Amino acid sequence: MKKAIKWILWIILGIGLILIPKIFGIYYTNFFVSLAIMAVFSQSINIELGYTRILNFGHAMFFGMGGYGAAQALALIPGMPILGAVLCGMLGGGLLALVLSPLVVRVSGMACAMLHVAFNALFFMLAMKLRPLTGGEDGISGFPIPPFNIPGIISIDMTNPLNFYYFAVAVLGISMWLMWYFTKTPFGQIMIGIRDNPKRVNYLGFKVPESRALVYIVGGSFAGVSGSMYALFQNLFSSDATSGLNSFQPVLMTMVGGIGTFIGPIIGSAFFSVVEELARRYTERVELVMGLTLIIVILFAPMGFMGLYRDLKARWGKAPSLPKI
Amino acid sequence: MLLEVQNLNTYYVTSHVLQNVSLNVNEGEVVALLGRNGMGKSTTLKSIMGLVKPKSGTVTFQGKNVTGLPPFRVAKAGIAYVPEERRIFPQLSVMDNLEMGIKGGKQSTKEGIWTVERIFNHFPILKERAKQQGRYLSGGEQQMLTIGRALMGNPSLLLVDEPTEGLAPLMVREVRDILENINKDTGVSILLVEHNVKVAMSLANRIYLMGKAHIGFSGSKDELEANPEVRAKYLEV
Amino acid sequence: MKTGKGILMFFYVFSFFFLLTAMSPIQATAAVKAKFDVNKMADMSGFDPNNFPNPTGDTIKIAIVATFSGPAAAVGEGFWLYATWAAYDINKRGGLMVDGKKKLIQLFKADTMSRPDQAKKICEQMVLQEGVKFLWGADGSHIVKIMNQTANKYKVIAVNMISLSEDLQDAKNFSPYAFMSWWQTSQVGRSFAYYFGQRKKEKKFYIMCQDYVFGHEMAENFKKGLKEYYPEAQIVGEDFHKLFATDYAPYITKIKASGAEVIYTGDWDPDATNLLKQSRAMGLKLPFAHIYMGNPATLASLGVEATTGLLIGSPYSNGNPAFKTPEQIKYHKTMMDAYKRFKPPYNKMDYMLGWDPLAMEFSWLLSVIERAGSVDAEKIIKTWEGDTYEYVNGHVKTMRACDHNTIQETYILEYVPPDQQRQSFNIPPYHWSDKSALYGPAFRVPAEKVLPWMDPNLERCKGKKPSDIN
Amino acid sequence: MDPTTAMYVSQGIHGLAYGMILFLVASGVSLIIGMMHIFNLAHAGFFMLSAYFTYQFVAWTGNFWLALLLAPIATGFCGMLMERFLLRPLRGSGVIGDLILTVGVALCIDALVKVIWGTANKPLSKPPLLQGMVHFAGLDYPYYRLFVIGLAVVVLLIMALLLYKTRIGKIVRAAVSDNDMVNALGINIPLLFTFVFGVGIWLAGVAGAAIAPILSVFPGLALQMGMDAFIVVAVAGFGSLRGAFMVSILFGLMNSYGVQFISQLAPLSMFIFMAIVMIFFPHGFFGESEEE
Repeated sequence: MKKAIKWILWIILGIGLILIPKIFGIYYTNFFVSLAIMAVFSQSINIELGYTRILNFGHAMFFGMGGYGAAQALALIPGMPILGAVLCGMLGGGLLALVLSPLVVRVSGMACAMLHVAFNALFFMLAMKLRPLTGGEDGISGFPIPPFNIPGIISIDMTNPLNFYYFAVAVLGISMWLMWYFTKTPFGQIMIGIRDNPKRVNYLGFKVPESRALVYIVGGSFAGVSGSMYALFQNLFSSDATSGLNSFQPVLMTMVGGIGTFIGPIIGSAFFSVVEELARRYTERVELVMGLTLIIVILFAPMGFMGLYRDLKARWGKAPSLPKI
Repeated sequence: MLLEVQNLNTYYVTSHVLQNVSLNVNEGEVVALLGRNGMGKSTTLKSIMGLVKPKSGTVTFQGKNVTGLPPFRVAKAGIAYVPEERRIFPQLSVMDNLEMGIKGGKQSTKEGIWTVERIFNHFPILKERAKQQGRYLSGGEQQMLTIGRALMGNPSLLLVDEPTEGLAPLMVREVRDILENINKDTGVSILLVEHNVKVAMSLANRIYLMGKAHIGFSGSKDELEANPEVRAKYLEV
Repeated sequence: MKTGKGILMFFYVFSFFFLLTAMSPIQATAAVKAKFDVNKMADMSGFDPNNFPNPTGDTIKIAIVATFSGPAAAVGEGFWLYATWAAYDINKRGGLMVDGKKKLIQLFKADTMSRPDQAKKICEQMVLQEGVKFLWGADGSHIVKIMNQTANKYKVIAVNMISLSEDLQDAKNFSPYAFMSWWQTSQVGRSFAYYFGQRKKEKKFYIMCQDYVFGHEMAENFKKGLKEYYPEAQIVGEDFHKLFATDYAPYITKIKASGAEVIYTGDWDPDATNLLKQSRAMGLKLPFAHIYMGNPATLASLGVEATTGLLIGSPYSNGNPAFKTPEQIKYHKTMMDAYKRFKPPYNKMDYMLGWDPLAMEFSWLLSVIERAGSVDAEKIIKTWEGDTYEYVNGHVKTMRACDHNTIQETYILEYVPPDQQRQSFNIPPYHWSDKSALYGPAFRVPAEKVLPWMDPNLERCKGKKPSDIN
Repeated sequence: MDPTTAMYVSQGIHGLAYGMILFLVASGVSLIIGMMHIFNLAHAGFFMLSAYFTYQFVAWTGNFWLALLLAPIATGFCGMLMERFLLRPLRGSGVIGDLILTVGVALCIDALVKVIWGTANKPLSKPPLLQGMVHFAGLDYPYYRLFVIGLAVVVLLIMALLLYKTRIGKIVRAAVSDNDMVNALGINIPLLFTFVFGVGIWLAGVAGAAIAPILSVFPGLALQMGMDAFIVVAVAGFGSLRGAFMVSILFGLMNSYGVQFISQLAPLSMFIFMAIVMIFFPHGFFGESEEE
């Protein structure tokens, strides 16, 4: 019975996603795409931050690797398929995470945070400096967006916003699902164990450093996916997407939504995008609105919306409240 | 009754680490809290001290409700905390470490209170090292410093967490004796969390045994000795 | 969140040059197709950029794409002033005849927050939801790229106002829907090179630019220009400092030791101001050849002595004296009257010399709409390609048809003390500013010497020379 | 002195001057992170706020010296308010909670500065006493920069005295290594936090006020300084004032001599240096052990 309800919900969600462009028009369709990109980006940091407590405050690096990876793949390699570009981005993010992972497993807490801020700053400076590679501040632009090709069967034009929407929903949806699946595997449970009590995981015979490294690489890869989708969506990738400020954005979103919960980053991204949109439309002072929103949210729901929800639930039931990080 | 803890519940992250823990300490008494690793002994002390906020339950000290107060208020009420792993201030000299324990920063001139000289009488080794930074002290010396620092606040109750852990056997004995002397000489009550059952048994008037997150047994030394099943259940590995 | 550590083209907007003038030979030969007529101007006494009476309904919808929030919010504020000024005038006159009907101009604030993703969102919102037909902006060439892309996708017109990057109009990024009405880095570099080559007073140059794409482009193009117009010149040093640097002292010490006679810089504020301020404080008295060191407030705070001898390049001037016709004087007076009534944030010194250059840019767009008689993009393109338009000061701009770049003559102006400013400011009070040196002698660089760059790979330009207008 | 030597010497003084400013900002960051474990992203915002306050006090009173005294105090007071009413209710909710709050405050400062002072560049002149240059043995150097160095040294001495010679300094140093323990000894840590936060912000305020006549006061000022200060703290390690001082001076010198000799790489040098340090000393040079 419960399973049936679950399936029905999934089907409703699926139909809803298919119908979004029909109901809301292209503008909100694109709004949704950028929201979904942010959601995947936030989720990828939630895996590190919320599930394993790797204080990665430099996630824009991986986003950047994804963006540059995809953009350069399309710009340099003729006939690069669109999925290939996304894969390049994913590899880019994953590779960088692999390279940095030996460092990350050695430090934790505030030092890890600072380390990431530091490397992010360096990455950003390099993105600005290595103009032949990155286009600097102006970015890589004008690269071709290839059609989605299944040879001999179908070729869909990806410059059409509607087609791109379905493509993005598919790619991002699958990424989301993969990350969800990742947290549900036995390994995912170990991640949570690492967060709550690393010593105990060690007693149980799992290698904490290696596990942390793996989580880090997975997080980096999916940040790469979101970066590459961002590059495809904008048809431009410039250095400002790799700045430290862009690293804090997904952290804020995750936090506001509810860190350490799967749905949290999604809610957070949606909340942020909507508040920003409303602030921009109806006020002249976007920063003030965003700043006050952050302060109010954090004061009244320090564990984000999901934390608030669980606290309310805990008042009636017995559900434990969220971990503090 | 000096300290009365009733139905304390504490959560850490998502786990319920203290479940309805109740215990009490009488004036002048040494009470030991024993149990295996990870049962919640240290958390009990931290919850009393206010370093961890309990979700529910009450802590009453000298008839005053101190539940959930910030640690400095609990300290001012007369409870001193000797933490595990010593936690002296490594950059401060021994002297400064001791002075850190003085409430309000000014040495009172009242009779019968702890002064640096008095601490040095109890711990002559600290006097020799008065000018050295805390981090250059040996483990045993650090432990003495922590106890001395706690005493500087003239507490009525000492919460002592694993004072002999990681110390050489000779040192263990010395620390034990010091605790005993302090209790005997000044009448300071001690709530002791200890891994070394022998030391604990030799010091304590009464004993609580902790199982996973709860108190499993309470009674005098003799009662415990007469009850091998309980010992096996809570203490032996 | 991610406010602008991106391109904060802070003073792209208002540190400009406010000179006004007459016609030049090359444009005398090309027939001017339209000009701004002051006598038709409406009564501007009710103009207030804070309360622009924005019409709704069946209007000509134009989005002002700029940074309205974050540290660079001044850019958007400036843009809003320029656009509302020109639009207020037209609306007061009853609007423009479009598709057989008089329509008023409706303006939209499109806040890009200096972010490409936000720029895409806002441009699409403008086009798809508000039905905007024209995107006018934007600060930062990556933002302009997004704006142009959006225009191309939804077939509306995008006008690049103040981003000087050449690759915006190259084969890869060119869009028939995008126009560039200001000037380009190569024109800046060549203008200065030509000026120095003719003046032959200084020989040793030091290049000091910001360390990012624009700064390097500025430097490259100046060097290219020197090769072309002043081969004897010597570059004695070249440095790129990071954006928003705090301390210029090490660079200044280096420049002092280099024996340079002029410093060429592409910096915009706050860097431009800080560079100038710190140079003078450290006793470096050399002139800067610049395009954005013109903020009147800063200049005033530095005083006359520190600002004398600076050289500014401008695509909007007309030589000396500045006010040549009664119409132009009238226009300037109208503007100054309006300025006196301004309330915050518009009452600042930055606008005390007027805002004609960019208001004129907007008027050109409106004139094109009027002559096309339509807001249909294809008709606008047809009208604008090869169009020539005369500004209120007599400056003439020509839109090159094949790559939508603007051909025009340019000016290099020297800053002189207030008592000498009379040679250019020929109406009372006979000076631009009494607190600092400002525009004196104006040097004209003929349009044919500073033709905008043309991408040889651009299909539409195959077989054409840069001087070919159509 | 021949001109070349003079050039090298003045590059050294430049490095010192910039290092000192950097130190003033970074020391506050370091103190706050070290003791309270708060990654205060609004720090640079307060730096900017102080520059605006300075501008405002000068506009009101015409007296730069008064402004130099009052602006940092006013800024420090704002910082204390923030600690008391925003950060304190949040104690114990973790690193990221504080982070979000400080981002929120930073955004609000950015926005309010624009509401109050507008977007224009606010020029501020040096006091007449400090205009001009000192001429000494072939070396020309602006008085004002020498004054900035002097001011920072005075502040440094005050801080050192406070930290090493007073009880409150001892408490602060103890709290940097273990604030829970200090709390458990009966010392009112929340109050101390408010005080230390105020002092940290005051330090940034001094830097903001001192630098206002050198830089233009505009809404992006916070961006200019923030990153550099955090890099100093990352390299020096949390809570170490001595480390922050040494690294600031090192960066100042690295910057000026970097510009002199490897100009192309100078903007990068600090970042590369930091990355290398962090690989080998993830807790910073002086992170684990102060006072070697």
